[in-house]
Amino acid sequence: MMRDIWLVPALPLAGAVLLGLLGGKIPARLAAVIGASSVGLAAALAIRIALLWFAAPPPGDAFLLPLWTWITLPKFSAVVGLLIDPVSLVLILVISVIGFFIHLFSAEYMEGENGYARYFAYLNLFVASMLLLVLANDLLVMFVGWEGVGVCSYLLVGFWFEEENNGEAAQKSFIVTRVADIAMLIGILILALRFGTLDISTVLHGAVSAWPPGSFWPAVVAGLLLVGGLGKSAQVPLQTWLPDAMAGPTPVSALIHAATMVTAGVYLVVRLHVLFLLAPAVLHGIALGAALTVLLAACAGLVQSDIKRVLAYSTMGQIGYMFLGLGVGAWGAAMFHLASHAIFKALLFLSSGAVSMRLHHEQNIFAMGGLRTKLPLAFAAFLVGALCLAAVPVVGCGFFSKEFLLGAVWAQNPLLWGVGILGAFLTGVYIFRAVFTVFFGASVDVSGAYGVRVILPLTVLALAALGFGWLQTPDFLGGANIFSNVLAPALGGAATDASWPVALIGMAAPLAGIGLAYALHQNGFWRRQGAASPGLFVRFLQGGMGFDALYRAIFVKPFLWTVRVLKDDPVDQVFQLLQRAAVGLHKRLREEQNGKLRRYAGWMMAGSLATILAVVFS
Amino acid sequence: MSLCLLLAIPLLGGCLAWPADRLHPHLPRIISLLALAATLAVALPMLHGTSFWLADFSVPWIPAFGMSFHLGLDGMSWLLTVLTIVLGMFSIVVSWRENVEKIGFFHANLMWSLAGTIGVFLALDLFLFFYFWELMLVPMVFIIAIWGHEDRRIAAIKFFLFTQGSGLLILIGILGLAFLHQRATGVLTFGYFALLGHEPGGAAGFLIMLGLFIAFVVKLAAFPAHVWLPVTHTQAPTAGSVILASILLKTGAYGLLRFVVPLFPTASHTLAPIALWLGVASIFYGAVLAYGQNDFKRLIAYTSISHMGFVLIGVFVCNALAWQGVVFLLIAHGVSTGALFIIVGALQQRLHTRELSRMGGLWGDLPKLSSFGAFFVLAAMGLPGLGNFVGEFLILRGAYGAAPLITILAAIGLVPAALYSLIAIQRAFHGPVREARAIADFGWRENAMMLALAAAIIWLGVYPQPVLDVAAPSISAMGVTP
Amino acid sequence: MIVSWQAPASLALILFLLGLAALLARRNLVFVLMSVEIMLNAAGLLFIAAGMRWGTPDGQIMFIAVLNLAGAELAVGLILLLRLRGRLTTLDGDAAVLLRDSS
Amino acid sequence: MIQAAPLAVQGIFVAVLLAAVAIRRSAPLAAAVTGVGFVAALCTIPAAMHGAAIAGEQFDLSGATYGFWAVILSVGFLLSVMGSGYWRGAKNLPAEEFFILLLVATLGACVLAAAKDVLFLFLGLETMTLAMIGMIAYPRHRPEAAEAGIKYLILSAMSSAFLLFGFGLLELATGSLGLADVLAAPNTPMAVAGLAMVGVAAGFKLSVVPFHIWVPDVYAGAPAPSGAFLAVVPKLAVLAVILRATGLPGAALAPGALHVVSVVAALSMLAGNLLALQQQNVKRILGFSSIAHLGYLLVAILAAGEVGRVAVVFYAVTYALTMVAAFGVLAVLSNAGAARDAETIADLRGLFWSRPGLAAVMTLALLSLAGMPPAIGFIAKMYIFAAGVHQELWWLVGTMIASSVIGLFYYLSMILAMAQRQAPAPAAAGMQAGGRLVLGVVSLAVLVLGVAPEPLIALVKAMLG
Repeated sequence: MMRDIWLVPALPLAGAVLLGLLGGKIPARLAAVIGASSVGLAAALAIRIALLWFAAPPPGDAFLLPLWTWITLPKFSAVVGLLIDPVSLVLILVISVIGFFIHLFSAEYMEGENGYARYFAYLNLFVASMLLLVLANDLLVMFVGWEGVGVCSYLLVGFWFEEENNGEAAQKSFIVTRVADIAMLIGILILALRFGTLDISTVLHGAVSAWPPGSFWPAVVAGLLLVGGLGKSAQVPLQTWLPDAMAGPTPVSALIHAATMVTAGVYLVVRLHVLFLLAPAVLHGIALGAALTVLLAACAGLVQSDIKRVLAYSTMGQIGYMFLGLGVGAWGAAMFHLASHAIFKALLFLSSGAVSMRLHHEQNIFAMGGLRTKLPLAFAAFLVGALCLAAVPVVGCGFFSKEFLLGAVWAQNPLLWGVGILGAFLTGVYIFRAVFTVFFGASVDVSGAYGVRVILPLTVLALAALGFGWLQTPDFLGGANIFSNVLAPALGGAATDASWPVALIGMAAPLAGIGLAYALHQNGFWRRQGAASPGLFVRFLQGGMGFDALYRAIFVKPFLWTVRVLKDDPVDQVFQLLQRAAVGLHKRLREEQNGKLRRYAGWMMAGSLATILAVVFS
Repeated sequence: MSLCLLLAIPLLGGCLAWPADRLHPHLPRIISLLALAATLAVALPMLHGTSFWLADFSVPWIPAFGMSFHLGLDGMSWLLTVLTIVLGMFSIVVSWRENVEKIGFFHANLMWSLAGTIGVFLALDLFLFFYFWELMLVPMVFIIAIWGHEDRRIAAIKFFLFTQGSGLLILIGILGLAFLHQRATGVLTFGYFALLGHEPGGAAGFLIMLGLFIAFVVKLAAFPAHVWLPVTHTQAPTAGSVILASILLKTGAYGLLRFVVPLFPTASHTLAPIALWLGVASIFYGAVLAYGQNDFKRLIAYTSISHMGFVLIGVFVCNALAWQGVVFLLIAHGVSTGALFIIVGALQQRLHTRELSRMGGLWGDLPKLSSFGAFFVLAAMGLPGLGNFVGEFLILRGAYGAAPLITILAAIGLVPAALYSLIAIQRAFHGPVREARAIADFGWRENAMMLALAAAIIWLGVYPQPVLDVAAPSISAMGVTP
Repeated sequence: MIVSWQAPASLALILFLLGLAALLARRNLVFVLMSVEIMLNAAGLLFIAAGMRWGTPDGQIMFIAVLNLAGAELAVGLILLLRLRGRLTTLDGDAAVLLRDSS
Repeated sequence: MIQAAPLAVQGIFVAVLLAAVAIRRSAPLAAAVTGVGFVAALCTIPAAMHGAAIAGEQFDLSGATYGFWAVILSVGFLLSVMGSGYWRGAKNLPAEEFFILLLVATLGACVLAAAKDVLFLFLGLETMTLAMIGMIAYPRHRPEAAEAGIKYLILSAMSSAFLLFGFGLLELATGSLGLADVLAAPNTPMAVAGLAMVGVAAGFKLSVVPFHIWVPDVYAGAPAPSGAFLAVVPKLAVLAVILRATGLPGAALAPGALHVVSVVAALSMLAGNLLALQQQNVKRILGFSSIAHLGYLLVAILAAGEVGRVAVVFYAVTYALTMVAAFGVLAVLSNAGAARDAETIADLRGLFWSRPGLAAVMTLALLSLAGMPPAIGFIAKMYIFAAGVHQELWWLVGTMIASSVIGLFYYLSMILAMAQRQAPAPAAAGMQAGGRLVLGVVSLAVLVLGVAPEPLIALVKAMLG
């Protein structure tokens, strides 16, 4: 049964190929069926494999299915294989199950769009690539999935290609991650050179035995690989693409830019945590960067008016939390937050999509209002998601995972914990700013009703968001350790719990944030903020703190300048000079061919004399 | 003997195709296609040889100079020969519906050019190699000059001058090599094996190597010897562009691999740093200029320059991994760039323009064409899982040990690759529709071609081992460190 | 009178140079022909001088041959001149420039 | 005297032709007699070669001479066939005398090629030249022809004067008129000056820089068959003499003179190709091209040695074949009765579409001139490069590369003009079976020898013994 694991990525891939080839020839409904069912089947299979796993874990708590030899050369080899261990198991569950519900949602959300089949083809391809990424046994295979998800993200962000802006956003997302990927590629190259293979377990064993902790090479390699992860996960300083990527359809944002792809960086670090442990400096860097990201995302989230941008910054921030966990070595906590974030952020995006579906794709929160009664389902779903995101105690999974995570951070570094708490407070403020603005106050008109393909995903995800957290609870809530026990074989034991005053502060911060948001909603501050033209500082925050402008100045403009200067191929011009010289000589020489006999005789005579003299006097 | 067939069938096919258009306009196409199919049928089974040289054929040719008509086939030349034949077939099919004047002569030239190229890949006598080297150009010049686009005259002349002028350096080089060898051993020969291992030392050896290097780099179209390439590729008819980009460029790399490094190990080692930096310069220069182009074909032409920078690096780090990567990249690039030229050719046929500023939003009108276009652009960009990535990765992996800085720069060169790839997709297929058009998408013929090429590039990307296995013996025989 | 070979040789050289100079100076094609004849005859004279020096008849034989040539060349030249004059109504060598690349 | 039979046969046929023309004026008959004469002379060559070697004073009857005779006579034959077609176009221009002139000029060239003595060298040269002037100026309805004739007459007379004066000086210095004695002259200023003046005359006949200035005008004014003769035969004959002279023992040139010749070679290569660069008149282009080609030949001459000598002959044969083909195409396209030949690039435009066969021949000829496979010119150029590289004449080889690249431009321009897709001008001439036959034979030779040159190489080697 474990051997059927190859079907998990293969099914969505087959769906993508099928949809790609048949494309326009099949009815839209069939395209949706193919798209959703292929992922659904993969999800079912993943669940079955997981159940079998829990019933009887294979020896060594890992199962490797080698598929075929990719490259075998004297000094380098790579085998394509799929590796199931607790980490990848959790991730394939997250990807395929959430993926399935998002497909389902998409089927209704995208109805009537041009390129319906193309959409599902991309989405299936994305799921396949993402599954390959997490199942890969070899870094090079992982890199295939890694770039594959990047391309799918590019294609899906630019799905509505006729808008110039979408194309630019899509390009930006791809280029920025590509820059990061190149760093990762160089890291991979170093590993390949050092170990002759990129098989993950071989590399990790080799690294441990070859490199003492804190030495130079692991730091370089881990740093380079980390850059790749930071790019994919939209962490400072490579975060700029994520808000723009919201140009894609909302279910895409839910799947790619919230639940799965953007967490690939976290997965990478977790997968290679043995290597990262050899590079404590890099881990410190991760933690520091993560803290920055958390703060930046929270501040930027406060001033966004586009609901998807609010969510985008919240994603950035939540992944920042995960990296914060990674920075302190709390792999399990990061994974738990990853899974719980996938659920509630998908829920948030889907419910925001459900809202804008009924508002002609309006995304500005200040153009909404009072939807609490008009769209109760969307409201309920969004509210659950927001509670989870804000980590309101006990209500949703976000609380449990953030609690778990911050507890681990506290144990390592109280200062970072403080940043995390500050972030949690701000998160509460900005997400409930959105909740109050969208769902309360004066109401706007809506039309239509939801079909089952919207209702079901929202309901299921909301229930999951409420229930998932109980897999891992703090001591004062039962101390369940189900999740960390699952991961324990791969990542070591559960982290210690934080003491109760710490937990208390952690619980209080989001509530304070929500309270502030409510107060500002009550006195109309949010609405005024939306109506007023933003000041300099607000614009600075809205634009993601000037990173875009900075990059434009130091990368984009010089590049475009170079392009402009070189456009006409200066080397070509040099060769044209030669050509001109030849033509000039030609013209000069033919001047002498003037047909006059005397001139010719003179030439001959001069030539003769010169020759004779030269011969005689040489 | 079958080696001679590999040359004779396309040559004769060309001769037959020439007058055949008097009988029926499609006849030259059919004859050419059949001839290439026959050549392929001869070539394919040759892989199952027992020895390292799959086949060998030698008769004296010009005994006065010790030149012989010596053909030989090893794994590397087999791969490139098959690539030539297969892409030759594509280039015939691609113009199937086009209204080509003098269609017989067109196909004759196409076939002769292919025959010359196959000869280049098979020749094991240096002068014979040079003979084919020059021979393959002449029909190509005709193809560009007669059936090219608006600036075909300039393009043909530039192509002719650059490749011929540099070709003379090869002539001087091999003559010098042979005479030096004669002086040392008393035997005048142009045989590859006789000259192998007799590198002339000192300045003479270096200069001879330099001559060959320059000629091959011109053909490879690496910076700064690339200037003939953009205009030539742009102006050639689609079939010509396909052959030029997919096959003819490869002869330059082949020359470097087969002749320059093995014959002059010491001298090429001396030159290697310069060659590597030229490779890096090519990667960036090609990429930056590609980004700035408005002519779609020209853009692709510049991407070729960028990719050939990788090839140059791979060749001159001189180790088996990189060389595997080079051979692999040659094949993958042949397929992906060939496909791109077919696509742009199809676009030009439909839109009567190659200007990107007049495209945009084509995905709506031409979903199939556009998706194939995006696919192959991404393949050319080096998307992992597709053929080009394997080649580039192996080159980088091979190069890293020898020249880390160069490798890192080359890897960074993949970023501008993404830039020009995406801008091409954006300007051609995405974006707002700028001009109203009523045009047909790919038909079944074009779809079939594209699917075949796409399948090939995916196969190369996910299961490259058979190709690597075929090339391995040749590469290990060339005396590079494993 | 015994004349040394140097004298006719010098005369030949002077004649040759004179012929050359005339060739350059004259525009009329008849005179041009004449100056060529002078040059040829100068060469003939030189052969005679050489014959004188070595006491062989070779020089004189050559002279006769040169004379023949000069005559033949003159004949052909004059015919062509006549035709040219009929066509171009000029004997100016600088005016007969139907064939040229530049003005 | 079987050894000199080819000369005798030619002489006899001159007489026969004169008689035939006197009896019945008929151009086809004259052409036929001429052609038969050439064939007869050619046929005697094998017999002549097998005659016992004689050590004559006047003629060098060696294998090399026979080889050059064979080439010269073959060219004469081809031109007689070509001429018979060409002159048919001129209705009121009797063509009989052209053939007489052709026969006489060829005879002169053969004498020159064999001469070992100043007197015969001179006689052969002037016989050839005078007859050639007649051939150049032959179409009397064309003033350009007369102008070309007069230019050639005066300038060649001037070069003759240099030649004679040079030989006079040499005789004065050595007291001999034998070529061997003259060339072995002591290194006195007088002798050196004499040698230099002889060199000037040779340079004129070979039309190398700086004695090239007459070439374009004369080539352009001459009718196509005469142009072919002018471009090929005198050069072959002079090359034969040079080859003999450089092969003589003790005839090694002083280093200074060698440098002068090197400079001449380099300048010829460069100037010839540069002058042709944007030229529109095909005859002029061929003229300029011949300048460059003679420059290449000088490289081979300078290289000397066995490779160099074979290269000279091989290249000369190649050059002859190719030039005959190129001028032959112009001849076939032209009408002798018209005011001018088809000689501009514009006349060639679209030839691929209107007369593909002719275009193919012209293309082959141009490829050969450019040194491209599969034409014989490729092998020939390789031979010269081989000679140059072998003797390590690096600067000359470099110049040759540079000038070859310039040359490629205009050869290709002509080919491209022929390939242009536009309504071609209606071809001027009608059927010229003779010309086509010649073109067929020549282009076949150019192609076959380009692919399999070994027979010719072996033959040349045997001739040079």
